[in-house]
Amino acid sequence: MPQRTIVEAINNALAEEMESDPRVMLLGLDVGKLGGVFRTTSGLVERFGAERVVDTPLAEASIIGASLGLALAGMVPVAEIQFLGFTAQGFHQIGPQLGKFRQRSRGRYNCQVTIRAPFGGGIRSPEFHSDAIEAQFVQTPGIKIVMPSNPYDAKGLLLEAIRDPDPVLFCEPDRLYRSGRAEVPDGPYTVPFGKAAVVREGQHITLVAWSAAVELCLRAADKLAEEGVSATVLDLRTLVPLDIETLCSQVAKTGRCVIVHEAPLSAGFGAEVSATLMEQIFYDLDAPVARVGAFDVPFPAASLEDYYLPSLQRVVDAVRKTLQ
Amino acid sequence: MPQRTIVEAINNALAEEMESDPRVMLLGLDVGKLGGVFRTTSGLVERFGAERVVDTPLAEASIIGASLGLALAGMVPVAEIQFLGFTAQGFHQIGPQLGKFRQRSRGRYNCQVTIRAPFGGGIRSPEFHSDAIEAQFVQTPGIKIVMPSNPYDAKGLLLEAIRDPDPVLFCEPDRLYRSGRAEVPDGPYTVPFGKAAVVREGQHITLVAWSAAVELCLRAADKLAEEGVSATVLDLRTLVPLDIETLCSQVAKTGRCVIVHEAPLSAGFGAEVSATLMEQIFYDLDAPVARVGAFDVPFPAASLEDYYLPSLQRVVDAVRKTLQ
Amino acid sequence: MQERHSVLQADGTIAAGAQPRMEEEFLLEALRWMMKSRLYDTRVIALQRQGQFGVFSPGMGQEASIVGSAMALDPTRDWIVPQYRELMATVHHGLPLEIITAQYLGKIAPARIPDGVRVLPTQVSIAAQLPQATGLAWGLRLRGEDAVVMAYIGEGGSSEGDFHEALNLAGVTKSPIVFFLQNNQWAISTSRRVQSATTSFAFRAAGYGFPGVQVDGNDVMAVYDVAVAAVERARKGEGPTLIESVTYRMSFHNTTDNPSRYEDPKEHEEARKRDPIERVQKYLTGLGLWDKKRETELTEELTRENEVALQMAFAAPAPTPEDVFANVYEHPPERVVQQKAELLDGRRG
Amino acid sequence: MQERHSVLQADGTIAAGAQPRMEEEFLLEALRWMMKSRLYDTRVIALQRQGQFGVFSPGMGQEASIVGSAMALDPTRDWIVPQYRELMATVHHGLPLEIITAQYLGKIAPARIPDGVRVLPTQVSIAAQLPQATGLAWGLRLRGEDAVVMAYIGEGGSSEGDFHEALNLAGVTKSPIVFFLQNNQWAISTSRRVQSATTSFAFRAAGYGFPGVQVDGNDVMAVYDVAVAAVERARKGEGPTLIESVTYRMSFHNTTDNPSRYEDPKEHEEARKRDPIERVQKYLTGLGLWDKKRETELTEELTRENEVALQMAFAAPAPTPEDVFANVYEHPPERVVQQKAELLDGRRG
Ligand SMILES: Cc1ncc(C[n+]2csc(CCOP(=O)(O)OP(=O)(O)O)c2C)c(N)n1
Ligand SMILES: Cc1ncc(C[n+]2csc(CCOP(=O)(O)OP(=O)(O)O)c2C)c(N)n1
Ligand SMILES: [Mg+2]
Ligand SMILES: [Mg+2]
Repeated sequence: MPQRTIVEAINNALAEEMESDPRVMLLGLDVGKLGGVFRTTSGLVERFGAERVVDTPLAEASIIGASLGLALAGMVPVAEIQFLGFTAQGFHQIGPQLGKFRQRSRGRYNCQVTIRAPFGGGIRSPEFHSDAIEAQFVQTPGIKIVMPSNPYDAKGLLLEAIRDPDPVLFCEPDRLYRSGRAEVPDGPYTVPFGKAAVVREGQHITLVAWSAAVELCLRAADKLAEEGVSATVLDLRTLVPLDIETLCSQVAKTGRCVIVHEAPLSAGFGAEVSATLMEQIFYDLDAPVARVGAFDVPFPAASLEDYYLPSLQRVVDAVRKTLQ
Repeated sequence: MPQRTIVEAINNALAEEMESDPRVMLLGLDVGKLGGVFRTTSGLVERFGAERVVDTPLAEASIIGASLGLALAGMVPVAEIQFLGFTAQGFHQIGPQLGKFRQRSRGRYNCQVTIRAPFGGGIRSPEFHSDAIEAQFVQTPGIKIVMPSNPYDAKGLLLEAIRDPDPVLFCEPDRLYRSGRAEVPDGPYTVPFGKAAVVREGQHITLVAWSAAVELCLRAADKLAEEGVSATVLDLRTLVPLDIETLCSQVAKTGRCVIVHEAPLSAGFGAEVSATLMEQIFYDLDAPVARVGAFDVPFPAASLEDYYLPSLQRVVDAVRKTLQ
Repeated sequence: MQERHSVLQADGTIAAGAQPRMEEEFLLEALRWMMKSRLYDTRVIALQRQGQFGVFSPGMGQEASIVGSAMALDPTRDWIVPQYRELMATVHHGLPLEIITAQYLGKIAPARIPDGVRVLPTQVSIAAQLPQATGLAWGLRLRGEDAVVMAYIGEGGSSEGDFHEALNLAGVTKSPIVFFLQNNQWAISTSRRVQSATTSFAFRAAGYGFPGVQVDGNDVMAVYDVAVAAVERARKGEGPTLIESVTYRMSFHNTTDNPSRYEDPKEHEEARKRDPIERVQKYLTGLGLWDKKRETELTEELTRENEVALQMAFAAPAPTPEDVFANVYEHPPERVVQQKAELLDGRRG
Repeated sequence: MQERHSVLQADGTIAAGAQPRMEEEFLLEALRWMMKSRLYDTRVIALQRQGQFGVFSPGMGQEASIVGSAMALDPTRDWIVPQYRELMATVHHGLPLEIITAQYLGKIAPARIPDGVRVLPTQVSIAAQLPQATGLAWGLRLRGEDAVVMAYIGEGGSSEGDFHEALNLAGVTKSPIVFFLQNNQWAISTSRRVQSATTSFAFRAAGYGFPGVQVDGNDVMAVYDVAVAAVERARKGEGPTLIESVTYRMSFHNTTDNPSRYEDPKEHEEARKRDPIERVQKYLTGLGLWDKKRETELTEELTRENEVALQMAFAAPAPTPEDVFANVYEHPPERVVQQKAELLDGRRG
């Protein structure tokens, strides 16, 4: 089977979907000849033309708002926001518009729109490029929030997103874009929303993560294995919908849990995971659920990101403390 | 001592502070002759003139961005966003700019800016007017988030906000604006940030809330008292900074806790409160901490808000369940 | 930008040299819609005062803008993207009056825009509809449809960033769209004078590479003229137009507003003299096509029509608790499904 | 809007009828700054290629715009609000080169803008600086200061909603501000042609009620002229000006970018012929004020100057873990204080 990086998996998903569904179009900054700043759309304008792969003006609110309108006209837009941090400029068009439009029209209209955006630290980016603000969108219901962590899921979840009649925010872990290849079949397949993946099974503790933090948890699990601690690693894959069942059953099995995310700790989605575990399986917990996140300050200069982001050390420390 | 509603307390705080500090100015939609859509700035343009009480164009990002610039020039702007839901239009100027500006300038500049915004359900408003999106701002650190629930705090916290060299988002519970009067002294006083208030003391359960939900919790406590259940009601007052100490000690005392907020449940600030309790006082909990929020759908038509918002019934039910 | 386009002057006479496109029968039709709008507003305000209607923003004074622009469209192929003050434009375009009324009454299913009616829902978030309208027009072009979008915005809303982004994108994509800016001199209490230092909002179009025109927005014949020209231009593939329709908000921002706090009564009096309905009636009277009797008859007929719609809307089923969850997701998350069950259980239990 | 203002043409001759304000000595000073900018960019790009410098956006090709605009300001009272490509404008305005360099190197304390230097930090969020700049100018007026703000934006960034809101508010408040739009034909890989259908970005000013001018942005004498006029206008209390400075990005978006993927080499070649530095050198050569020897000497001097700044920046203390928490709050929340302690403990332990 073909081996692909996340960038290649996304490119492949887009190309195949555009091939099979003429309504699918891409729009965003530099998605055309440049192929996107990370080359996820490389070669697509050459193949599908400038009417279906559109370099837009530098204006995020209009990229998102126009996508909504394009969907109403019967197109299936896949918009790229150059970095998730710049969704802030179009924030009012996401939750308050995409997320509410169906309700507002009493069900007459739906918004089959996918917004793709890379994010995350670890690549020494300038300000805003690393901001992990996924939790904010959970508070504006109506939007699904998808956080792939590997090439196979990236393709399968992206196809699911594009086909979903509901609007989807698809956040791509830029640190992992080219960090490794995995099997990604040619041709269409989907990974369903709301199904967390047990990417490693263990007995002593469950590490819960999504996006690039899954990779960190896998490294932590390796490290812990050396100390005789065996860890389950659970990849939530989607925050909305949240797979409460798998989350609870996996944490109940080990009785202990550490949640890891790149976003600042306070009110990060880790809080929701912890609160959910509290509500659902309090009596199965052998120790308090711990969270490891970035600190509650803005993402600092790139020179400081290794101190700021959750590190292998901090994850391992949190596990040790939880096991005490 | 004078009795004031929240509207009057805010108006009084603004008037006194403008009187004593000539740098303080107000800007926003309809804050001038109209006195704001809720009349919080009533009479101020007549008193301080149109250079210090400014009706701006209808453009939230520029109201907030200009406030940042005004602060750099040495003014002390208090901006009004007509409804908290419309901060979405200026979202990129709040966390990513006000919250980061000091860090960006390596400490050279600070943003002494207060953004006031009414919000909350229960007054049969059109779309967006009720949205309780406070938790979103917690994920963009650098901003303090203040949620008064009564006239005395409204004045004291507002004065603290205006004088704080850090930027503050000051959210006003519109449902309580005129719901009752309380003692609000003339003259300056401040209520410090990060100090939760125990507004009622009980033994069986602790209800945690902020803003208008405090009033709901007090009603629930009355109701519960009839059933022989005595409840502590804790008003967090500010979400950032969070008074972890009082929160934990009050919940530890009763061993049980229900958190109530108007925002949708998932990733609301209640999740942060619950996760914090999990981390800090897990072993003092006699039952899982429960949350009562709005449902995870957009705020519906005003005709449905009574079903959507946390109700007395739902709070009381959650308490009963937690006490089982 | 040429001068402010004018055909039918406030005194009911035709401006020197004007060549109106609207013929008399059509003008009678326009008058009918303008009167229907005024009568509906009057009735709804009365109902609101009796506590039977929610917050409502009347179109009073702006009927020529609202009706003249809508009449330039073909409801079978064109689209209307409203803000919130263009109710009668959407009704003219095929949205049944009882349905839009039901929306104001907080009804759910009975307020659904019917399939085939090419109207987007009322937009409360000012200017957010404009990028959406651009996308819609762009998409219609991509889909090969022969359609034009008419997008409404107030002069207040034209200060929002969305206005700029939407118009610029429409220019670049040469989308078939008309931006119809109703300058009614007020954004709630904020006077047009402090909203922008520009002398005409139509100037803005040049910054996006398409024409901008200013029109007397109380002159239905002139509004219709410029709207038809803009629609034709769009339909021919020549791209967008910005129309500034200069009018006046003759009532108030909405039923919670009291303009006496901020409006100069003289300004209001001046504006009343430019009433868009009276001038049509004067003109038609001069032509022998209008008189008191016809006015009384038509008023009665329209009042009845409106009343039927209002009664239908009132009679339509009230929302039920499960409507809280209606129309959010096609595939709702499991947690939302559970929340719905909880709400219904809680209410049963 | 008048035509594109031009004084010193690409061939080094003065345009017919031009009346430049810049005198020869001053022009030599401008040349010095332009060469300093070019040399700094060249050196930093080389360092970046060796892995010794982070992502950097050079000003190459835009030196006349950057320097000519800055020279119109008085650093003791006026303010600069940059985007990110105007490094040498801020240095001209008093920000030491070693400090802005230290910022690029991720230093913290050594990158602090010194008190008294009236420059805001580099802004990565495109156009977000513009409402801030308007507020700053407005506030300076309210404070009674005799100051003007020069705010920079790219043609790409001028599509953002913030551009519109900022300019409109500046017009309404008659703030002392100059919006200096560098149209370098590119926003990363996106050509100016698909960014807006307008033929000149300067047209946009009319929509905000103040003048817009277009200038040959590779002509330092012309840029200086229009900038001085705009600054004077602002200082006199007459309000804002929008300047579109038409130039060309001669290198690349930033050091991670490779324009060969999207740029037409012919367009690039054409642009090189309009080099802003060469034309000044030609002109001064004609006047006997410039020759190879002077060029070599000045190049060596400026290279040494730049090198000193670079070495100072490299030598400045590296950030420490506690810098993660530096400069966020004046009064940090208790939890943040604890997190800082945790981080430091964790690293000690
Ligand atoms: C983004 C946003 N900000 C503020 C408001 C509150 N608001 C509702 S209507 C209005 C004034 C609109 O004025 P204009 O655009 O001129 O339209 P008009 O009411 O005159 O038709 C305001 C400020 C809103 N609905 N949306
Ligand atoms: C709000 C926002 N969106 C996207 C980006 C990514 N980005 C950085 S520079 C740039 C292009 C800017 O073009 P222009 O404004 O013309 O300035 P130039 O680089 O040409 O000087 C883009 C899209 C950003 N930094 N901020
Ligand atoms: Mg208006
Ligand atoms: Mg550019």
